[in-house]
Amino acid sequence: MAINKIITAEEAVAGVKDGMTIMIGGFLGTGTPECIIDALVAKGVKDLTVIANDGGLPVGAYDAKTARGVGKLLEKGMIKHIIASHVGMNPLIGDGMIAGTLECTLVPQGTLAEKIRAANYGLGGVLTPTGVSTPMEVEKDELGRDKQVLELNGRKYLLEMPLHADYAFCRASVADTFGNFYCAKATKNFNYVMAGAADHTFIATEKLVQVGDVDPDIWDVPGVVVEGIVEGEPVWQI
Amino acid sequence: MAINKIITAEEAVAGVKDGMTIMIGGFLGTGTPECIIDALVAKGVKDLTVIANDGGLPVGAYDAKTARGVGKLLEKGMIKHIIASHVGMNPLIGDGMIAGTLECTLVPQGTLAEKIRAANYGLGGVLTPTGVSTPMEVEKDELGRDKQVLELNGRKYLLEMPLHADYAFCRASVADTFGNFYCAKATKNFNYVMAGAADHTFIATEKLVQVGDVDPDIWDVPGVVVEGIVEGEPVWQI
Amino acid sequence: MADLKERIARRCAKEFEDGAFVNLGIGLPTQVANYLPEGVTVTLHSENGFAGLAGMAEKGHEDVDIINSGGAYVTTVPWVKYFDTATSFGMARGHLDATVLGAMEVAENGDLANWIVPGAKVAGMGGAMDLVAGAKKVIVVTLHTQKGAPKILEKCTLPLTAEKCVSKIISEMGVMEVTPEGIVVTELHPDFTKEDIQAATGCKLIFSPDLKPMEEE
Amino acid sequence: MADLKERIARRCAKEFEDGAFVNLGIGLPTQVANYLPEGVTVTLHSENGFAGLAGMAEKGHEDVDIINSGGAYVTTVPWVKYFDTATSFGMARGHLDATVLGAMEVAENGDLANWIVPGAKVAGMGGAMDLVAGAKKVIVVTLHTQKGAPKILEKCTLPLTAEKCVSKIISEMGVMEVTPEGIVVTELHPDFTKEDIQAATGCKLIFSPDLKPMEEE
Repeated sequence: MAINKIITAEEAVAGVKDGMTIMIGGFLGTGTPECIIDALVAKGVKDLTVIANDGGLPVGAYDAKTARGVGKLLEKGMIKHIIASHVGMNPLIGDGMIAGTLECTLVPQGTLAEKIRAANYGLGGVLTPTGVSTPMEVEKDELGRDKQVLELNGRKYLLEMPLHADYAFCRASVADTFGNFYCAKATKNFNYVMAGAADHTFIATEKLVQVGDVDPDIWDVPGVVVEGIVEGEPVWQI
Repeated sequence: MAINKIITAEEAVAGVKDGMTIMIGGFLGTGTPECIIDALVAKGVKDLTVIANDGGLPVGAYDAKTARGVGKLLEKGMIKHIIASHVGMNPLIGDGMIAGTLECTLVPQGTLAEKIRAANYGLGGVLTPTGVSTPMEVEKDELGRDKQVLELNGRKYLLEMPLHADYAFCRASVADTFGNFYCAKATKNFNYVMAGAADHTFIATEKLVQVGDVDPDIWDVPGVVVEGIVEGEPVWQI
Repeated sequence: MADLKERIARRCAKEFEDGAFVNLGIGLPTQVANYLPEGVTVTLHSENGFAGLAGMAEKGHEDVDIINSGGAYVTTVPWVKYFDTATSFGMARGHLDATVLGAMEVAENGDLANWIVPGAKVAGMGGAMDLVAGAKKVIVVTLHTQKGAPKILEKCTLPLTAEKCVSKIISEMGVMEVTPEGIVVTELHPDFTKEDIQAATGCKLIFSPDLKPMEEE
Repeated sequence: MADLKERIARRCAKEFEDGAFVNLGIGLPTQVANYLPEGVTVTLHSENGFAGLAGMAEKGHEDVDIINSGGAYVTTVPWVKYFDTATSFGMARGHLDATVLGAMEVAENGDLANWIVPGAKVAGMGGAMDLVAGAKKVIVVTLHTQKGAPKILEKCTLPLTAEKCVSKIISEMGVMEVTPEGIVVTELHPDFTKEDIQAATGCKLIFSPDLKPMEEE
């Protein structure tokens, strides 16, 4: 019965190699699977391309004693290229760009979500009004490709192509042993579109239940996209 | 406080005029807001364009004593054009097409959902591999437009444009007075993408709760897209 | 005939790994679920709204909120996940390990026609076009011929459901894989000779050097 | 200065109908929520994940799962709906009645620049580009000038956030609407003359025949 997918955080990151592309859920650290990030830091891979909303938080932000989320990977210099919508809250990104050690591709937040969803859901791309007549229209995309602009029904749209990763790491508030899960309140953010948008999706969950123990309509993300589940993701302490 | 949106079924259909385009949630009747359909039949508009997964069910299907869902509108001859993915379960559609009284545009089920979602979510269209090299590629779309085929990264995709309606009628299992709602089990189908894809969205709900009475994470669809809520949608009897 | 169909369903049931996510079309494909080997758990996709189809609901114990894509009342497994149509076809295009379905015609390049006969009353493609355009593996299960006429052809004559999508064909005569070189017979049922299966097929078959007997039980 | 900003926020708060769905940007736009008229309930969009923002969380009573788009701990209204980023920006592009935000520059055709200064450290557009491309009404709230230099111009000099998106500008000097003919002043604050507001503006203003005093209270 392949319906119990419990693994350790070390097992979740075991396949991650130097130079790979990984997606990480969360918004300024809220909703990021910290126990998986910690295992990734302990493993010590480098030259990662990271797809995330932002650079997490540096030490000291909102009085935190440690960096948070993607911020931990930035602190250890594990990232070569970050694809994100907002990088102003973590000065390590600006510093790395100036020093020439870090590449950064900015993507509008809603567009970033749709590009990831397109990869997840087998679509070839989406047309969005966002970014028309802005630098987004003329700048190359995250893979160095030109953007296409289409005019339909008298309105211009950017054609945004799918964004796929080798690994996706997401955070659940509650999951069952099959990997069906949901994220409480404002921790959903990128966790829902990223789960499934990579060759391998692993989640860390605060709470675990057995399959069938709860009303299945509480789940938001289907367990069929989840390869492994790490138990014991801590509640963030402030 | 515009957070109580309870209305009657008659009020929900009051603005529907001859020749309008309406979306109706449901899959072979399961998840269709019957009390709103009944009010629409009572009102008696004609020449409707209906966007739905299918033609509902005719009298007698699965031993039913009445037609179900869109089947009630077909029975009364209220539809001029149906845009659907499957019409084989209700012979009134084939009969109408042969008689020349009913136009039918077929759209693959997954494409239909994405076209409606694009309208709902302000996108200009999506690229799907579905339908490439099939009649879908050469047939005109629901508005008589040619399809565009794009080749990206060596693969062909159809560009599918948004599908919008004047009214969307959806069925909820549980809703709050603001219109946040969810549909139990397999009644979700088209109800989630249609809610918001029209100028006016009305829902009928089996059960109603006050705002704040339940964990908000049970909701799937945001009440901000809902204009009015009809109470007392019956459970289907078999 | 029922025996031949059972043979096809039984053979198809061996195609899945433990944990696979599979859509079974209506009719013969649905029967495949009855013959899954011991130790193989498959999650079945019901495109109208969930992952985790179990079986038909018992008369008198139906849940009116749970139907399959044919509109029949069904039951679900404990790890079921219900979803809306957009998510369901996101799963179909992006995550299904296999789709099993019948065919009117299959071409040697993997083209599939199974949704429309020009001139006949139109039923609509439903979810079939999305399912075959997206799944990692499309398996056609079918009787080898229709009223004596081959269903496996050089080129489809009917409008396509999708091009170059079929990866495997399982009939009562054997198991075939669609390859860039053409259709390769990998298993032949002991009731038939190479000449029999070729005679029943509308395109030139390639016989695998590893040709095996089609496993019966 | 604080008074001028409060004046702008108070005036902007009169823009919404009961039941409106609105996104308020960080800074001055956030203050608008404090001055909503009696009887007007507005649902505030927090683009990181919900509709139904209330206010800042009290120290010691934070819910670590509820932040706003600036990362601060906040509270929510009883009719809150939490959602993921794809849904959140579906709401932004498809359903927001209004987005209120600041500006570095606004052009007379409604072009908006508010996200990047070439050469300066890059913060990223976050959700701003989606919010202005999608909302039915984009309201810019801003001090009329920046260090004495006009912010309302014939043409933006900075890279755009979106073209032709701004519908209304509210400053300490007045209320302006962006029309196909140009920027029309509809309300002028009693502290300023027509000449004052024109002198502080980088493009030719049109004064409405119905020009009213900007309401203070």
